[in-house]
Amino acid sequence: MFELPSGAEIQAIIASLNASVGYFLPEIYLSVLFMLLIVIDLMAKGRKNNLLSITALAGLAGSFFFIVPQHSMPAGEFFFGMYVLDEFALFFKYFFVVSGMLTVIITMADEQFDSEVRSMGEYYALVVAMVIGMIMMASSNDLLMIFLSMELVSFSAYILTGYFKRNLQSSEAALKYLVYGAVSSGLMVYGFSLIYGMTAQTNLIRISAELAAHGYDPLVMILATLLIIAGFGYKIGAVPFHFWSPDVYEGAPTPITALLSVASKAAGFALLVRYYFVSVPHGLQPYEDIVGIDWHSLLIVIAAASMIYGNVVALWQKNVKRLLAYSSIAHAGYILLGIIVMDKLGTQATLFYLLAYFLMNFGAFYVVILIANKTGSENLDDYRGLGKSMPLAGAALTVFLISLVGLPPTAGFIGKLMIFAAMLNKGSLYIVLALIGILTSVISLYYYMLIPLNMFLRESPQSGEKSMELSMPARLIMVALMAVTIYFGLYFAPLSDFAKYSSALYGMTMH
Amino acid sequence: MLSLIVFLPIIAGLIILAVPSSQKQMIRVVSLVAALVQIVLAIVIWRGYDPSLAGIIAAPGGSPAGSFQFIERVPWISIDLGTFGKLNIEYFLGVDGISISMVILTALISAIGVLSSWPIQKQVKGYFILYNLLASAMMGCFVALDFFLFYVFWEIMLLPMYFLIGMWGGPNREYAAIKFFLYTLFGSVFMLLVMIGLYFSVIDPVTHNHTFSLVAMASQENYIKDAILGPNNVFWRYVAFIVLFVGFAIKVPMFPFHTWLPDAHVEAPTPISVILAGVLLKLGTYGMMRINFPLFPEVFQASLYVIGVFGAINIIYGAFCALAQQDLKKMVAYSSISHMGYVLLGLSAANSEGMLGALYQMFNHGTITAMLFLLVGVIYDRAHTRQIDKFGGLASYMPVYVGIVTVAWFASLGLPGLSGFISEAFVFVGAFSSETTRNIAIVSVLGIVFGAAYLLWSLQRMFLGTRKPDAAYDLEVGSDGHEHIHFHDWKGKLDLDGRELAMLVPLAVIIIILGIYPMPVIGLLTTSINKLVTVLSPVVLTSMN
Amino acid sequence: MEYLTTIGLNHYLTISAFLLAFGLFAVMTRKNAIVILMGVELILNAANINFLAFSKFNGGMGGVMFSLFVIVLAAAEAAIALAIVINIFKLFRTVDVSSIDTMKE
Amino acid sequence: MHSLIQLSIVVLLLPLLSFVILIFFNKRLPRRGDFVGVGILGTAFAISFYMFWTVVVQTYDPAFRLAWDFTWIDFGNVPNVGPLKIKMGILIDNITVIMLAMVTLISFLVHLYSTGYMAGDKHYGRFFAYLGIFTFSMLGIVLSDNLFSIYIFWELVGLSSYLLIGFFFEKQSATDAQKKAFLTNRVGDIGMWLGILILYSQFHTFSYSEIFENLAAGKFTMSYGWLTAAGILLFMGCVGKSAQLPLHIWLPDAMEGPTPVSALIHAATMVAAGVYFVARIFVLLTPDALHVIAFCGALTAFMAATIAITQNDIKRVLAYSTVSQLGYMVLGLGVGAYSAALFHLLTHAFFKACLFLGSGAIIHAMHHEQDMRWMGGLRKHMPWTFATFTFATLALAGLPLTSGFMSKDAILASAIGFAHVEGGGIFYVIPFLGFLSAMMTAFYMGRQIWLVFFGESRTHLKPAEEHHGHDAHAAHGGHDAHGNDDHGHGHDEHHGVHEVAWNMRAPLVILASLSVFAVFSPDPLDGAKGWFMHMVQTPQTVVGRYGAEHPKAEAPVAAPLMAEAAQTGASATMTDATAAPAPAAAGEHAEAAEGPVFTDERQMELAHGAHAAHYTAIIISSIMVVIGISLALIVYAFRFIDPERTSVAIRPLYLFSFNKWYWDEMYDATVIRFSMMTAKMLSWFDAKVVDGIVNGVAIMTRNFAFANGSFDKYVVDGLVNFTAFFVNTTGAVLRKLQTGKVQTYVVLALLAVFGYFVYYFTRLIY
Repeated sequence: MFELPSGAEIQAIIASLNASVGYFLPEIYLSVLFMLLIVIDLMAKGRKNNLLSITALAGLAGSFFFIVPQHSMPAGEFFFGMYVLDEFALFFKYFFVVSGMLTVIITMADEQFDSEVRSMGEYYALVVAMVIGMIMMASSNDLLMIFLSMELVSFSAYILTGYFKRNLQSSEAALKYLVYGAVSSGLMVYGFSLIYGMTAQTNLIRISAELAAHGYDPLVMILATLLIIAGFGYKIGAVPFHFWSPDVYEGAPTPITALLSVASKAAGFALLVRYYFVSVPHGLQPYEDIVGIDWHSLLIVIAAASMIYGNVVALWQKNVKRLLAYSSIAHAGYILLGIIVMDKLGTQATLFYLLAYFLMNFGAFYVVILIANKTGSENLDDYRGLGKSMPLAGAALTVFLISLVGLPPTAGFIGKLMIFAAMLNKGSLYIVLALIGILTSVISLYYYMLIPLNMFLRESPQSGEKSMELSMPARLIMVALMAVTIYFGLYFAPLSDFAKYSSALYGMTMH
Repeated sequence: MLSLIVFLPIIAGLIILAVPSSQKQMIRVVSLVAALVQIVLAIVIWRGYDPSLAGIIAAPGGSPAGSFQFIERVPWISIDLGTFGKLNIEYFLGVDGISISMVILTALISAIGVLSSWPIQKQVKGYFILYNLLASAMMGCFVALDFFLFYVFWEIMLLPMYFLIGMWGGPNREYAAIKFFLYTLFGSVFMLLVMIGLYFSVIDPVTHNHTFSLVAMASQENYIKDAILGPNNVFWRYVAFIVLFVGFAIKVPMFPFHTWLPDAHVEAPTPISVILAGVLLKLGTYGMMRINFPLFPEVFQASLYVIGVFGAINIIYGAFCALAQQDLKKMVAYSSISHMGYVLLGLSAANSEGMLGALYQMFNHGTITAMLFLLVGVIYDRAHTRQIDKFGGLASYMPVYVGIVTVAWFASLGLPGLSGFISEAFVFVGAFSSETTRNIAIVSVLGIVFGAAYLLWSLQRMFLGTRKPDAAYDLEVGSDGHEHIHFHDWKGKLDLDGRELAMLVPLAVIIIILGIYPMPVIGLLTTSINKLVTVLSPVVLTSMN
Repeated sequence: MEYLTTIGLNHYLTISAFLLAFGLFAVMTRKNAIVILMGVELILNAANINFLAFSKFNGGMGGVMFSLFVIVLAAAEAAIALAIVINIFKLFRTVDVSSIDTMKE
Repeated sequence: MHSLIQLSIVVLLLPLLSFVILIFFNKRLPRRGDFVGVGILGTAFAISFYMFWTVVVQTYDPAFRLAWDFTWIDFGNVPNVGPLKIKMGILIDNITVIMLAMVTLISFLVHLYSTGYMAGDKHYGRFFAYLGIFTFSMLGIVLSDNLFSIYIFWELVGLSSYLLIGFFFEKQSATDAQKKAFLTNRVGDIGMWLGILILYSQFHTFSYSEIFENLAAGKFTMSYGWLTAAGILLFMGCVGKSAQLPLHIWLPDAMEGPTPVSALIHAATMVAAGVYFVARIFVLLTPDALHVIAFCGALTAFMAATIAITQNDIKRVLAYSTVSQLGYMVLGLGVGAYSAALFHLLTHAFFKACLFLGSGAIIHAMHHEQDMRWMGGLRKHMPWTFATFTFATLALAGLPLTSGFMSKDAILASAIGFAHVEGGGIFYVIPFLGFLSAMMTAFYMGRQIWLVFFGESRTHLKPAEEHHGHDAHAAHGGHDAHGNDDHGHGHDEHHGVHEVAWNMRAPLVILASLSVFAVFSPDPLDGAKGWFMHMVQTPQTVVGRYGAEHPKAEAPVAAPLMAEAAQTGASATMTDATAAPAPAAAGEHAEAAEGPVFTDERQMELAHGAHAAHYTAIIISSIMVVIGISLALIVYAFRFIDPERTSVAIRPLYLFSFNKWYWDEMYDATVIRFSMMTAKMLSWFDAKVVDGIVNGVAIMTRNFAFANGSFDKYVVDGLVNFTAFFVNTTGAVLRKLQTGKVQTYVVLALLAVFGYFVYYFTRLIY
């Protein structure tokens, strides 16, 4: 039933492939890096030296060499519409590479690895793989590509989560992550299949065209959409698809927790934005959605639920990592607000918020790791009196938390500011949603401040005046992150210009 | 100039950061020097200030230059937001009659605070860094003319305050600190929404861009008619007004949002109480005068009576609560609730006398209450208790202290010849002259009596009479046949020592001078106040819309 | 009797729907981790059937390609899953997922 | 600036100077610097006496008036009002000058006296400082030309009175008394302040003259009721200061202060300030307001007199007699006897100060024995004191040939006339009470004289515990040893009782001699012939046109004339009187021409009424006084009636009077208890309810199952509304979803998906 392609066609295919490769260099480079790391690991077997980590770091940094030139390339799709290159995708390429690098850095700082695992083995390779996967998520323009990249990320994440093989929590986290992830990706694929069935297309842009042109069965559309949302929601960890995240975040090695809570979340958002904006036909206004399925109100519900649930439940947490996990659920809600608005400003705000979130969350996790190195605990009660013994860490953590709350003069504040600005720009349409955001952020203040409260206001039970001095590089990184967070809180023009520049999606014109 | 006075403390803070934490004296001295320089700058500004310029709104032609003074205006952040113009945030400082007195007050109180922080021994370095941060933020709030900038300063104040109360406070400090933090934050987060809403509703007459400039926002013709907070959007304008008002009222603090204040005061160390009562509370009413009222004049006119009623409640209610307190500091805290009620009442009068009284009351309350808290601190340092009935007869043994106490106490109960009286008097004059608030004024006058009641009563119980049997100090007959008292584990001078005098005497002098001849301060305010009243008057509004 | 003799799209879809239901059922009710993973496989295969059926009836190779990739990934997933489950068994001495809940609330 | 103004400023500031010097340096000066106080006050008196001479003796002009003011606060150009300036200034007219001389003189004498009386006190220097600030503020009241500054000095007087009453601050009773005095006065001040506010809100000025002009020009836009209210409210200030009903309770307690203070503040000057103030605002009092004032005065006079009869403490008797006399003055103003009231103020100042200083001398000599029951027979030991005291008593009682006779009689005469004019009926109560109290005054003063000076010493009768109950040795600043020593001597025949030294004797003599009729008027029977009544004449009312009952006054003809009157400091001049047509005056009395002629009909009638009643009043009052004195003699000298048995016979009445009509008890039971209860209630309310509600129902959450201690303590109390409770619950419930079982997670997610599906499905169908 399928007739074979003629020679000319094959020629054409090969030609276009050749053309496309030029757009794909960073990914290729990173794949090479991935293999290189494995090779190095095989050669330097078992030995614990910084060779791997340094290579990973340098390698990731090297990818900029391939990413930067892509700015000059025209936005467009290639590999037969599988893959796009646009400012939006570029933004996330930077984002993920840098988060990969930060992950490597804080991994180097984490002493838990020394005790838990014998060799770093394929750890860094997997981190790189995850980075690749996330980059592809951000740039994929086809259901198939989405599925592949998502799975690539997930698989590496499963392994990384369970990387502490002898650690109960780590393994348990891996299992939960695996089961939950597998199911939801399965559902998503099923949803894809339905979409494919209705449109006979897998390319987002053409799907959108199809849906707009010919009708479709609303019922099937609903089902498909919900299943797809389930898949995306699991990635961004939004209520009600968040359940895996607290356990996974708590169990996973802290650097991986950071990576998951920032990068893979961001990848999920990238995916969501692209799919939601590109594949779903829209009128000028977001609320003029196609009949039958109402992404808009769906996302509103999810956002509101995430903000409330995340913040409210976080009030109860005694484990700092778990607390940050819940806060990340809440932040998913805040970021969604920006997507819901669905105009240039909204997207810009979303991207900006992601950047701010990136800074403060990595910072927070980094300090948590440093503290855990000294105290060997992530429990809130063990933070008592730390302000005296490690004032710098205390100050840094406080800044990051303040930024998470969204108070000036920090990047987090600007993020909230822009999100709310985007909403109020639509008039009184989103005021209620904005109010929820505001109120929940007041609630969040309480549990975030619990940490400084324990560090500074309370005396440690064992009144050992031993000051836990941190290594110089650790201090430098911490101070750098803190400084950046505050700097972008006071002068955020560059960030937001970058965000604005990046808020251009191929195949969709935003208003 | 203004930048200097704002950021001087932060600079000091940075210097302190470099000083090793063992050099306590060094750290204190640095802060003190910074504070003194700040005072000098404040005096320079005061001398250089031209009272004939009105402020409040821009000069004809839309530029603030002809109306505000010491203006510093540089674009801070300017981002192209595509479809709807640019996001313009300016670094925009300036003073007019409303802020000038507050600037002076802030400089003064900060310096006093540094002096009274001298005895603090615990984590001196951290303390003074936070303290200087706080001082900068306060000063910034008073001179910022860009809403965004104002908001940033406003929020920056919270954190140092939280730690200063929480780390150097009394036994129940955690509770007080978090309570303060949550209350004030709750007040301010909604301000954020209003701020954004205003941004989209206001056009700068000069640049024709949206703007955060409070000056532009203060004149109604700059509003886009149909914008979310434009004149046609009445409902949301009311909502915004209420939101802002609550935000500021929490800071004032206005009944029923006042309950954080007594806790905060009781737990906070003396200098922080001084700052809190002396400056922070003023920010609430200042915000009302600078932002809340001029931006929504018609709503303000509509809600005069309500504001007045709340003012009256504050006055009477605060006085009664103070009457019942056993803890001296708590009594003083409630007294400042009562006194801030006068400010609200004066504002609700919406005429020059009332507004001027209110503004002048803000200044006087700053000096007087600072003095009260310092005096409470003095006795607390010695006796380690503030229970009123643990004293008695101190007048015989600490004459200087009690002498100053008498000045402060009578200033607080509004004795003529001391500054507090004039402001309260004009608040009443204004409130009574306005038809709307006349009845409220008549009721609030009772506050005068009860104010006198709790103050005199505490005066009698603590300082007059003779030593109570269970007093916090021992009585002994010295070699010279005279009686002496001594407090347990108090090594210092029994009566006021030099440092304490250095804090108290200047305040007392100011209070007396301004009580006899208020023009030095009032002269700065009148033009602006009259302007403000004009801006708020319904006549002008009708002419505008 | 016509619809019985010629097998139409709906037949495929019905089967895939059943598979999906079974898969979800297995995932939700079974205690054994392995069985749960088999449930996941069922879900994926349900999707596969859809793809193939649709691609058969709407023409175009997209569906076929998709199903191929899904199969591959399913295999990889299974491999990783087994590794993790084995590790779990080492630590917990059980593969009963409902008893693996050290982290909660 | 006129030289007199400059002088008056000097006089005003001199006592302040003395205060400043003494409060800071008294420890460093020899004799604790008492000579500073005395010297400065002497100078002040000299200057003010010079002023008195130039004004009263040389320019003998009733219309004399000097004014000077400066801008105190400049409001700039106020919207809806125009340029607004708050002025402070000095107003000098005859009353001012007379008051000035009187105040400085008495103050000087009291300073002098105190050098003896307070000798050896721990805070000797501070005492003179306080006297200084008091004199300063009193002079301020006298000199100020506007309501605002008079209010300021009003409060300052209150302050200095507070300080002086509580001078012996170790004594609980003293501190109670000072607090009571201040608070009671504050109550009165509230009224005064509201009155000021009413006037200000109308005219945007505080100055007397401007207010009067505006009133006369009919610019008062509020209702007549408000105008009357303004008058009465202003009068409340006087009620507080001059201890009228119902705020008189503080004055007797104020006797806790040192006796010279009682003489200066609580007899001669400060308490008279109330009367002075009412006189200042006399012209804006509507007839209704005047009626209230008149009745208030009459009742006060009567009540105080009845109380004074039964008191045993020598100073308390005098205190109540002061209240009673102040009642007379207020009554006088009420009935329109403006000049008579002020006249009585002046005369009373002298003889009452004399009496107090005398009593002080006695107390001093008796080693701080104040109870008359244990005195007696002192005339032999202290002849000077006896003589002066007796003469002052006669003046107080109002016997002919004394100054008191003339002034009191003038008031009573006007009271009768007033009753006539108002058409009798209830208004006759006023003169009736007046005469009654005149009789009682004579009685209790006679009683006092007799108990103190005549008969034999009764010191030994004093029960021991009474002894200490009454001892005031704390007056010596807690020199216990010394005090007990004194009382040790108490029993044998007046050991150590001796005439006081010259510096305490001289004031007595001077004051007593100032109570002789000749000082004020050549005719012992008619004060109106004297210089005072000539210099101080009833001013023209400016409120005649307001209210319905005086249509004539609203005639346009009257307006300019009244404006004229108002401009000349609201005091009609002789020229006016002669020039103006006086239709009513022409017929009845030839003397009518002497008194001012009023454009306001009512004032006219009152003037004539008073004139008509002149001799009636003289006769009745003399009879009353005679009855009173003879009664006293019968009871205490010849003992025809035994006071003890009488008091038992009429016990209820006796107790009623002895316990001061139970005023204090009443206030304690009502006002004070109410306030304290409210305070306690509200603070409870604040801590529990307001905090509770605002912080989100802390109680409920506290019992909440999952809440751990810190949580509800911080969040629940912290979050600024009900969300705390909501948050708490939801948080606790929601987190239960996180079971830790991965399958539950899957199920929940699927349920959510299914829920969405159902929702949209239904939306799709309907």
